[in-house]
Amino acid sequence: MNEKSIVEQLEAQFGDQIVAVELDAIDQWIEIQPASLIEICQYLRDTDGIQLEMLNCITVVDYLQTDPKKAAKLDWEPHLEVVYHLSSISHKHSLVVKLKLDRWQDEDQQLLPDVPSVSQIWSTADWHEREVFDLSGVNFTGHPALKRILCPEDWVGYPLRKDYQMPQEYHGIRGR
Amino acid sequence: MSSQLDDQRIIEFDVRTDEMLVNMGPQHPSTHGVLRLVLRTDGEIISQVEPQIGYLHRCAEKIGENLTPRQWIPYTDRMDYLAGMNMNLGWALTVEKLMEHELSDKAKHLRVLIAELGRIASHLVGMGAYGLDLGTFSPFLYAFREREKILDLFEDVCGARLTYSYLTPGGATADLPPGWLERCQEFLDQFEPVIQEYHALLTTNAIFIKRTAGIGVMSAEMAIDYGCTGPVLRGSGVNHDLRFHGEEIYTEMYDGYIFDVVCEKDGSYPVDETYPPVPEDAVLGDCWHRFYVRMLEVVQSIKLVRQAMERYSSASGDWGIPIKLSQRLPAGEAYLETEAPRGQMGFYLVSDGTAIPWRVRARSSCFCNLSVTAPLCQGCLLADVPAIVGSLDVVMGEIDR
Amino acid sequence: MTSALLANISSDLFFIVFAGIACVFAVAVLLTSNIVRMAFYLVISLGATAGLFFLAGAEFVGAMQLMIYVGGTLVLLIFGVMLTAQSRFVNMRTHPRDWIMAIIVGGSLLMLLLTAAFRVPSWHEEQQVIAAASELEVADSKTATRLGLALSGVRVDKINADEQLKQGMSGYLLPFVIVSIHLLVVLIGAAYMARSKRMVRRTSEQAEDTTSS
Amino acid sequence: MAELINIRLGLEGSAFGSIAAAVIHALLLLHVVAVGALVFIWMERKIAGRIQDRLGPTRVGGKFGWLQTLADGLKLITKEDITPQNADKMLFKIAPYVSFAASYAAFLALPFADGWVANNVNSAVFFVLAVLGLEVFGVILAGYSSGSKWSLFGAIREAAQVVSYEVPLGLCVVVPVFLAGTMNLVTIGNMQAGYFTNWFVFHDIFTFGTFWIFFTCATASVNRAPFDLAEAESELVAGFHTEYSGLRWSFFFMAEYGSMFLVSGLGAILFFGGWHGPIPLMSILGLPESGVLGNYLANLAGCVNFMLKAVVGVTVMMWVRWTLPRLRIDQVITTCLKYCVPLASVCFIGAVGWQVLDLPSPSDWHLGTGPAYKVHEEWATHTNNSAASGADDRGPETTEQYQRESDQLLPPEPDDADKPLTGSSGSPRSLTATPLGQELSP
Repeated sequence: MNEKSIVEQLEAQFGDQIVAVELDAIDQWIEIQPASLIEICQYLRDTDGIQLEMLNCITVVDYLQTDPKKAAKLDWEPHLEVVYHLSSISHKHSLVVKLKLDRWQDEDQQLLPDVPSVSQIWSTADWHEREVFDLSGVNFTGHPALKRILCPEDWVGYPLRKDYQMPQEYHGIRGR
Repeated sequence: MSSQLDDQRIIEFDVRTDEMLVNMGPQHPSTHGVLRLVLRTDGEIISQVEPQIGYLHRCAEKIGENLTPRQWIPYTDRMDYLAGMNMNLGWALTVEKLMEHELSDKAKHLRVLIAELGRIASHLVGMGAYGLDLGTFSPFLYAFREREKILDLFEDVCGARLTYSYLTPGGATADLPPGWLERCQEFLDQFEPVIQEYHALLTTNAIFIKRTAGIGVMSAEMAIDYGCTGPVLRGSGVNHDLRFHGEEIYTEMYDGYIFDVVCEKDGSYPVDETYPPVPEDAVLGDCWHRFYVRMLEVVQSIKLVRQAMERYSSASGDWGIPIKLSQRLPAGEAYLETEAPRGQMGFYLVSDGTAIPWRVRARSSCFCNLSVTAPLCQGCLLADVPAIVGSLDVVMGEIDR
Repeated sequence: MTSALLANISSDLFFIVFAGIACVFAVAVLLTSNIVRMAFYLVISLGATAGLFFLAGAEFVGAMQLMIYVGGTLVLLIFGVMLTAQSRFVNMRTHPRDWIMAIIVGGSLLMLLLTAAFRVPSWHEEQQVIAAASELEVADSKTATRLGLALSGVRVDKINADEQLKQGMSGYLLPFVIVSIHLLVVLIGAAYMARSKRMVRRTSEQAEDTTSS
Repeated sequence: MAELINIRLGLEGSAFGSIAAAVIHALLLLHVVAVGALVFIWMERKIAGRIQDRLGPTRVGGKFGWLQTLADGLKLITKEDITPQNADKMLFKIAPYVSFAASYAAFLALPFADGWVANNVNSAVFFVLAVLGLEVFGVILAGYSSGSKWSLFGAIREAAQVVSYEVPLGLCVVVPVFLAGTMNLVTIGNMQAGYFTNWFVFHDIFTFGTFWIFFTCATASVNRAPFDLAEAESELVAGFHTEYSGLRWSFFFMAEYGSMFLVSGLGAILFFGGWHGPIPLMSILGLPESGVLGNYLANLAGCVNFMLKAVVGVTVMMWVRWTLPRLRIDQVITTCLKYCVPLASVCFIGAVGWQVLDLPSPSDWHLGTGPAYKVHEEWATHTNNSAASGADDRGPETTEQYQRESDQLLPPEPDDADKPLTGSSGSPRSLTATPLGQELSP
């Protein structure tokens, strides 16, 4: 049951939700609409052919080129990519699911982009989503207790964002 | 808690004392490193545990976006500082997977040799520290006496005893020094009987069994659901070891080696009868089983190291010349998980074609293993919390990165 | 001559010291408002009475006092104190009217005891009792005074060897045991009262109950 | 010991004499406890070292680092005694001294040799148990008053453990007491004179079992080895003495080592014949009867014997501590109630049955027993025939007759001038074992 047949089964089930498919990359990945994340993940975990029971890792890659010279040559505009690495223990295969989000829901009020939380499907997502929220600034709706996990509760800013500036000082400790 | 009776004034007669919040950590002798457990307890019985982490957070991933892959190797050492070699191996393999860099047989066998020695050293610490959590001090010193000998071997190889930075993308920084294999052989020969000592000291110790059997029981579904991996997962009976079931680039290092996954299949472990039997009140998935899986993995690793030594000496090719310091990476991304002593350590590398990666992500095994403490410690006694956290064998460096 | 004089002073000296400690700390128990301090003072005063028993030569009763009173009751009290103490060092303020009631009851009991003590004739004669004790060969410790003998069961008022051994008299041992049982019952009651009262206040918060104390 | 000085100074029986005797005893016992603690701390570090395949202290003072404890003591004395901010100052400061006083007071009734005892308390065993129970009080005060949650945990655990272990401890202690017929430790020790076959531990299977239960309960009530819940480092940081430092902390440790020595000493007397060696060398050489110096030498050898047995007990406790992991609080209490108490009562009933049915036991052979042992024999026969001769209580004539007979057994009463200075072994009083029955309800 390699990745190709999984992708075909997915397209049959959720045709329009799947935006892009990339099978000849080193790790095959598919890109889906953020809104349909929960049904697809539920489907991926429960159908007996696929059974991706293990969520290995959630990562957010921030595509923003701060240096204007290089930015001109790029073909993509700034966006966030949420990457879910899934794997199956019973069938020994794995799949990568991606979502594309814009960097801010509302630029000036620093409103974070929203993504539905999958912590109901895999309990490990609870801590992973808290870490992603803490470091990369993505709001997970429906998460039981979304608060910072690695940085202190009252930390300002999201360190793994490309445009992140270290604060001048934090509780009297010099930052820069 | 008082049930809503019709006449409010009927007084309830059980004693309901106030619950209190107790901080176990961050500077607490039995939390491995700087872990803080906020316990809600009334007296001995714990009603809720909330682990708080982040005290050792150095944001290694942000630094990874400014360094070339070879320069980032020392950061992987400091993640799981008790098994530095396995961390280096994970990152090196991820970079090689992205670059599709081919390794000679000799380099592969060298890597298996070093990684399995690192696993033995790490499990020794896990065993010793677990004895310390349960109150006995001596096994810790016996464990470290053997671990020191492995560290001496590593010191001959790469000059360091804890943060090795030895295995790098493309191979290793240096070949094994002459005479090293004989010393390693000597160590293994004298180490094998010592393991029986550990079994006598801890595994078959009546009080140890009383303190661990049936405590912190975790079912297989819960283990998978919480993303637990490594001995914690195999302790719950899930037969999943990346050295067998991992990705092609990782399992090809191990093909041709004879060893078996340590996991309880239909009530028995793949061991001969000289090893202590499973005590009767030990339930699959409890602290005792997780501890026992680690002890048996040490035996498997010894077998692996012996086979790796003779295959290394007979293999041809160079020991794996590392890639250039500022080697350009092909554009694209690669994610690879390797079987570290504490679980599956994943590295995710996104590169935009320059020498410096665009995004580096480290998936920590202990991060998920620790997330299980909250449900496991529900309703247990205060003395069980160090027993459960000790059996998960967490290292804070890897969790906080 | 000097040794005889010394003998009187020394036995009295220790007696005065122990009695003094017992009384002072008993009063301290009343005065202090901090529960744990009160328990500690109670231990010292009961320990001093145990010292008095030892001084009187009744070692068995002294050890019993130590074990039952100081050991058992106090641990019971400490547990009770911990069950009821809301904050760590809870203070119980006694209102002035409680003081008046206490003085009346306490004073009358004190008067009763004092008059009874001075009216018993046999406790007035000289200390000729030590000679009697030695040939009895019963309590063999060195400083066996009358009260000590009485407490370990010898009928002090009828001192002749054979007669008392025959009837197996009980001396003051029996009343001593009854008093300790009585105290135990009182303490268990106190612990029970403390427990249920807490519950009433707890349920009353939800139901605005008027009966809570 | 003290009578010796008193008689020399002619203050016999006067107040000043008794105070002087008390002070001398106090100092001697303080030496026993302090030097004992000094030696035990060094011994514990050496034994722990050996068990963990390392050397233990070697550098401080001389060859085997024997001055290490002195160095520790100096460090502790010079260390600052911090009182935590929200602690109850007065109780916090008093607690270690209460704990040490309790464990030190129990030495009052512990005989080191025949007659070498500070105060020959008639109900010595009962006194020791009563005072041992007080040590927990110092711990509760320390835990409660140092204001931190961890020490409160430690204090409550210690209280629950010690209070529950007093029950089986009491049960086990009763067995040798009724075997000897008295609670007076000196007499119990004398009962076990002669070859080791007369020791109570070999009296019958049940007393043998009782010893092992006694040792477990003693370790638990002294808070050592697998039962050291109160200062469980892995859970409670350091339990009740988390907030203590410097001298106050060392008092807690002196109390612990003191009561450890005390409990193993008690075990040695009750079960292993106190100051009597396996082979009665002294009585073979006829030393006790050969005047003052011989008697003193015999008692000195006895004292060494007793010390050795107590130290063996302490070493076993240390050895157990460094090998076994710690039990959980509920397991400690269940071992007490579900295993120790029933076992102790079975052994108790068994021992009583053995005695009542008068089944054969090694101590019936009276190997190498001096006159002391006969007394027990006489006493046993008296109770039998008095029971046989009539229903009335033991009338005075049997006591008088028993008095006269036990006097005959003694060596002829030397006149007062050169009364054997060690007092007790010569003077009639302590030898006539005041049987328990007579003492309780005379």
